[in-house]
Amino acid sequence: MTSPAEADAGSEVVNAGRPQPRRGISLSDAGPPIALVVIFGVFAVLSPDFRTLSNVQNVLDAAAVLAVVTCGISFVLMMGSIDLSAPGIMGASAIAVALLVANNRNDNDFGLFGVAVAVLLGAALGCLSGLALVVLKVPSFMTTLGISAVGLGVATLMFAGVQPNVTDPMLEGWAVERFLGLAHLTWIAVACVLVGVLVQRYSRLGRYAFAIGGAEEVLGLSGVRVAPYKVAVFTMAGAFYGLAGVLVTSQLSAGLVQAGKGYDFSAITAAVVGGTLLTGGRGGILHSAVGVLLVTVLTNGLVQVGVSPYWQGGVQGLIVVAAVAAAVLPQRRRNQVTK
Amino acid sequence: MSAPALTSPAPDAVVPGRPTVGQRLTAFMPVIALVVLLAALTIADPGFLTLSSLTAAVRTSAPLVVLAAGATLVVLCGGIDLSIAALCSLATVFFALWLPDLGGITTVAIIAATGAIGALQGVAHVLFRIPSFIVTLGGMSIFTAVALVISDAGPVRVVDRDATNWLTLYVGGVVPMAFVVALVLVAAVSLVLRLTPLDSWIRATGYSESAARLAGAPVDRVKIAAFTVSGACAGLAAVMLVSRNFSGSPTMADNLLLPAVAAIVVGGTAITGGHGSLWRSLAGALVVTLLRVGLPIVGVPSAYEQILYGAIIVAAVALTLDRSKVLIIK
Amino acid sequence: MTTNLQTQPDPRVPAPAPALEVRGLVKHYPGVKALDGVDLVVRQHEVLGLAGENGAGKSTLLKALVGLVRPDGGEIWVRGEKVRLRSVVDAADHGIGMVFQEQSLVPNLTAAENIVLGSEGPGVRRGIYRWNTMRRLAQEQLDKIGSHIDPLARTDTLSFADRQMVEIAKVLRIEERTSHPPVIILDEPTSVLESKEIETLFTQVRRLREFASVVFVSHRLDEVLDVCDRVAVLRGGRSVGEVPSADAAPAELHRMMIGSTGSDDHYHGAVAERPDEARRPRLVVRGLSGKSFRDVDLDVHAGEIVGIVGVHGSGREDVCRALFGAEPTTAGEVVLDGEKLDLSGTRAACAAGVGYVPAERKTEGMVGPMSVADNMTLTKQQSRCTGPLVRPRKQATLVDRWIERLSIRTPHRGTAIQRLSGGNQQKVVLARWLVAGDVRLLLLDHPTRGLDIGARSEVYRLMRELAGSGVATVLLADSLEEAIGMSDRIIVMSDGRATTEVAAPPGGKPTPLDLVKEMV
Amino acid sequence: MKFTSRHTAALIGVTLAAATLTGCTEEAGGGGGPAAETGACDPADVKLVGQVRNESNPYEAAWLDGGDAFAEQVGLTQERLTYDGDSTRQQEQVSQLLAGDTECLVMNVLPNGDSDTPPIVEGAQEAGAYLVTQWNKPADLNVTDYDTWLSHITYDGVESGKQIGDALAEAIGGSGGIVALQGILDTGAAKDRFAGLEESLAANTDVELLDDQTANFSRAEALEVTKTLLSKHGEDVKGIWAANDDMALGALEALQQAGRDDVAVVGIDAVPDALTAIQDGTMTATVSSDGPWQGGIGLAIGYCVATGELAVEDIADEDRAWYAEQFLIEQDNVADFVSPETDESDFACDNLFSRSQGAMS
Repeated sequence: MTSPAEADAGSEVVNAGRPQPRRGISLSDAGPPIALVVIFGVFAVLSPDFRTLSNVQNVLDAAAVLAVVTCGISFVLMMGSIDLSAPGIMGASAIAVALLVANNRNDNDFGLFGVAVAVLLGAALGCLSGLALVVLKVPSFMTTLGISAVGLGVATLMFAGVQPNVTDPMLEGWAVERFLGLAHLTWIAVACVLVGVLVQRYSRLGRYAFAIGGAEEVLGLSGVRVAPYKVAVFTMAGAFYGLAGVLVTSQLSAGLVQAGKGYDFSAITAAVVGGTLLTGGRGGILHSAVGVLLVTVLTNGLVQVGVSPYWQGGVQGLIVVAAVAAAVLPQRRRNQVTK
Repeated sequence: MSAPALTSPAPDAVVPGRPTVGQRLTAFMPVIALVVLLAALTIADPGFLTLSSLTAAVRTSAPLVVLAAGATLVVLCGGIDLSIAALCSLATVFFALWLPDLGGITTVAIIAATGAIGALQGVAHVLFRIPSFIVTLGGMSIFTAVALVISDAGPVRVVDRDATNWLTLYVGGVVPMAFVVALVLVAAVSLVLRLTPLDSWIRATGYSESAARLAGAPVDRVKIAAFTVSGACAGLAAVMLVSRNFSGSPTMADNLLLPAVAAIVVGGTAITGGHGSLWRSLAGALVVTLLRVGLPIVGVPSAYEQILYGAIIVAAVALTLDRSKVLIIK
Repeated sequence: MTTNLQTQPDPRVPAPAPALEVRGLVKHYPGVKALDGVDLVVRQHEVLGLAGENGAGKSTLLKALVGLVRPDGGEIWVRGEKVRLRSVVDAADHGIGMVFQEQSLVPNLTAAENIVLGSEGPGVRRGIYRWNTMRRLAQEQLDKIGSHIDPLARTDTLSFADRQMVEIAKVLRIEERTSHPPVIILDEPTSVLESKEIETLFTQVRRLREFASVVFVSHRLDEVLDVCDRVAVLRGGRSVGEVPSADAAPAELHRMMIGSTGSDDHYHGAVAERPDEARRPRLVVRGLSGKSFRDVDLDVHAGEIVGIVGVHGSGREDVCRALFGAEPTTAGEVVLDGEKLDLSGTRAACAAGVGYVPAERKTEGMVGPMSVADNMTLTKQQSRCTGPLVRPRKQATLVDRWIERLSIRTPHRGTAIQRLSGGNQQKVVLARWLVAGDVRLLLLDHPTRGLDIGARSEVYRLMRELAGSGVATVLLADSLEEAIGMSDRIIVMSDGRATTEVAAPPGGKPTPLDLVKEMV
Repeated sequence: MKFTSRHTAALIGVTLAAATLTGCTEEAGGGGGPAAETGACDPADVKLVGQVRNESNPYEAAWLDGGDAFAEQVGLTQERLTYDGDSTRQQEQVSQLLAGDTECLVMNVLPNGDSDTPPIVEGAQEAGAYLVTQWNKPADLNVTDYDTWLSHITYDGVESGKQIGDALAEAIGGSGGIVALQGILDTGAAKDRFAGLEESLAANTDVELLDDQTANFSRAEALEVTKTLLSKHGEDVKGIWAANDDMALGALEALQQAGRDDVAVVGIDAVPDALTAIQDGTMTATVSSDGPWQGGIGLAIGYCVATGELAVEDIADEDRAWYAEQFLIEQDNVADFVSPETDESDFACDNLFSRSQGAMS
């Protein structure tokens, strides 16, 4: 069992994952949305450029890829594991999709099928890290770090020195064509978030991921074999990264090995800022989506108000710490466990 | 944490309290992994196993050993320090900037300063109860920003090399001084831990923070101390890097973060805290260094090098992790 | 006096196959024979009590029955059919389910999910949850045991007793897997329940008998006799006999368990000298207030044991933790031996000579993977140090002395404490406060939770001894009987206030009923 | 855990003993010591090493391929090293490399940043390996102070930054707002190029620099930054100055996504995609830098010295640190650069410095 301290902390949160009348909204749930509104408000006051409609569209478009990555990572974090494989998997799938749809390197023109293969490649790599976790019993921190390196290696192999440029009109269109003012990419990301929410609330996989984060050993005692679900969660996360790699390729019209650079830590940051605990068992896709918006608004707003590029990273780090502190401080108790 | 199915039963009969052969083997796994890797590299390229080549490898590993050793303390307490690399980069800049004014005491000043910065993170962690992952993630970006600003985003040359020259010496003609310093650091910290109550406080904190607190262990102070040492180690690593590169740069050590964490885990220290030691991280850092420099030097092409690196590092952890101490692998 | 199970004639039922039968079960662990040929028969529709001291092999036997432990020899028969149980699922398929001593619920899932966990059946189709079906399934189970919990409430928002109900509801799900009446094993279900909750539980257990067989394990022999039809006793990995509960007395059972004559009246085994009432109290608490308690006044004299009783939510646990600096206070003053006690943290309390034994031994009381020696000296580091340096010799001598003095059964002082039995673990936790010999106030939060009678008696003896040496003790007892038996005075708390004080001198003990009246 | 203390104690003991007994020396374990100034290596014994950041970028991959081509020309193979844009790792690789057999070692190195050059140079000097560096070097580090550091080749970043700045000014009609995408702030190339832009701005007073942000030479980052800058400055943006082509290409994507086709974009490096974009008219200008040639020339210089065909002292001082020839590529001359060719004669020992535009200033 979890210690009472943790259980108490959890009990203050009414989880959203079921059709039950909510018993009031707790602070830790409301914190990130409030922070989002506050930060948005601050930037809107500081910069007239920020509060334009086109910039809001821009923020949403910019959040698309991160949102897809965060969807994947949230399930892993919910289990209490961690996933650093996004850069490698995104790189591999980005190059793969660029080589499979119409491009300048070969005569392939598989269209959507190519996209599917790239997503499957991501899923396969994710599956590998899951398998290494449950079979070799290596902590996910290391398996995903290893898989990230493997993914980058595979991507470099496929890259073979010549940039694959995408000429496929469908894939290029995703980034350019708009629907209701937002790029198709953004709608794809919205769809991913919706799928994520549905998986989290209504699928056994999602609920078990949540349960594994809550009390893994109990599942075993209840006759549930945990390992397949862990592998499945990593596979699903891999698929999300694969899709994110495709989206980056669509945005850049080119397959880049570095397509996923930095997305590992930004996705974790987004998820954590949104209220997902690294110890697992708390948070969810909607939390993470709010976190993604928070991070994106910050990045965009700092440029808009003209903060020096040198300082931007620092200010962002400071605000993330402050946001988490603001969410955590009211719950601070004696003898609380913080890792 | 423990559930009925997972705790071993409580046999009342007296079994010997000494570790079994298997346990001893697990304890030496990091070293075994190191030897195996070295053998494999030698088979791939017989020229790799020369004195000068090994000397270069251990010299290379020194900053990584120091970084990993410091962060190991934080990991033992159950936390994680993601800021070590950025702090180390910042320290290289500080070093280059301060050297003209401070001269010989710059090294001490740097270690003190980074120790203080580490302590600050520790205080933020225990005082505000922010997870260490977040505090140090924030620290990482803040240190990078500060380093960029004060260095004007460029490298700062170190003209006076006397201050760092001692680190480039060789003890007995073969052992690089930097590595000796790293060894002494690991040995000294290990000794201090063994000889004082710190060891049981740290492990108690890592295994079960609430139990440690209710037993009156100074959990908060231990954690702050761990972060302080981690920061100070980042400073020492920075001095080593400067002695090697003759300059400070705001991004110099940034890429050492993941290798350092990998070194800790490859050494067999549990990332969840409690179980592990500094000497394990030393072995882990050597394994990681051999992988980083060895693979390309024996002629593995860059794409395959990454794939191999990923595979070997997972295999190494699979080998070294003492699963009897960690019930649930996350 | 040992009675053979097989030859015991059944007075009531002619002889349908027993629901569950164990023949000559053997299980070895390195260096110890945990089960040495255990025989056991569970008849259909009966509640069988299982009694035995810690280490008698109870938990190994139960684990073998649910497939968590693979026996080295012997047979398990279910309804006249020999079976091999490889996993919890296997056991469930044969209709055997267990409510674990430490609750096995996922705290962040709903009660409904926990109830159907692992056997969702129609609640999940093709991996997709059907919440309404699931709620209905869970409701059916809860109705069976007459519980009124909202199936969609998050488990960690429920009270402990409610969670126990959820556990039972969950175990009853195994009915779905088998057409026969199930066998339900309850391992120490009452150890953390308050008396009212225990009463509810017993009502449910008696209802269970109508459609299931129950194996009931408890350290509280009175309970066992109260709720069970028969009681089987284990000792040293063997079955030593069984008695119909109607004819048995706790003392007889106890004698069977420990293998010699003993007395049930262990509370009063050794009464300490009366504390000197005239002296100034050692601990003076005035107007202590916190999140869940208000204006608590409390005096404890040196050598006195003061019990605090109260129902769940009375705030007594928080008062106890507040005195140790582990729970914030908003007002009030605490004076220990004339000096103001610093309540800012646990360190200060330790330094002032306050000791605390938490209720959650496994997560808060001890550091499982660390050795007995390190656990014992964790708090009073000075006891093993010279200056700032640890002296392994000094530690070894000290620890060995206390291992002997408290007769802690451990292979070695370097053994990880998690490998010890519960009673021995608790003794190590207690010893932690004693090694330095400077403890003045001991706060004991359910110190005997989950311990068997033998271990309990030893803890009681130790408490008496400490009180005798002048330590002031605050006791949150496991049961009212324990509070009454052990305390010199009893404070009743309700709704965060100390409402009544009842004197409990030897010979003038109040009855549980007197206290219950005050508690509600 | 018991034996840990014994272990540490043993370690300390051994180290202290070693330290006190032998004292400290400055000798490295191996290394060849200062090598002969002019080698007399058998051409077959020469070991060629090319080191760049990574093979996942077309320019640097082409560089290594150029090195392979040269190696083949002289009947050798090139060892391809990459360090993933990680300064520390570059140093580690170099020092490991120099710990091996360095007698006839020729290295053609792309230092990750200015600050990475001095240790590489000193290491090579100490081990006696022949070294040619490219792109990054601190201004006050003189090649002529060293024996085995044969040459440093770079392109004049100030000049290229200025050239494309001028081309951009012209493309937007001499007046209007532009934004600049800077490279990795910690590199000389990024700073020089930006300095060039500033020179150009000083000359074209009607062009206004609305904003400058770093996109770290990365296509993906440039995309995001440009999007943000476009929404910030809107129609005021008439041109985008990027410190390399990758960022220019990222900016082009952002413009396409924003539906803007009235913005001129310039970059540097002449990567194939940029040349295509210039051919299509979506990009205005870039400046050539010739990866395959760079990959070959560095090895060629080293090879010639190692085999004794060229003596270090015979290399003129102005050829020890020099700017290589570069061209402004616009739509009218882009066809000439689409398939860069390196001629074997470029690497002949008497023709090594033919592309020099003069000594580095």
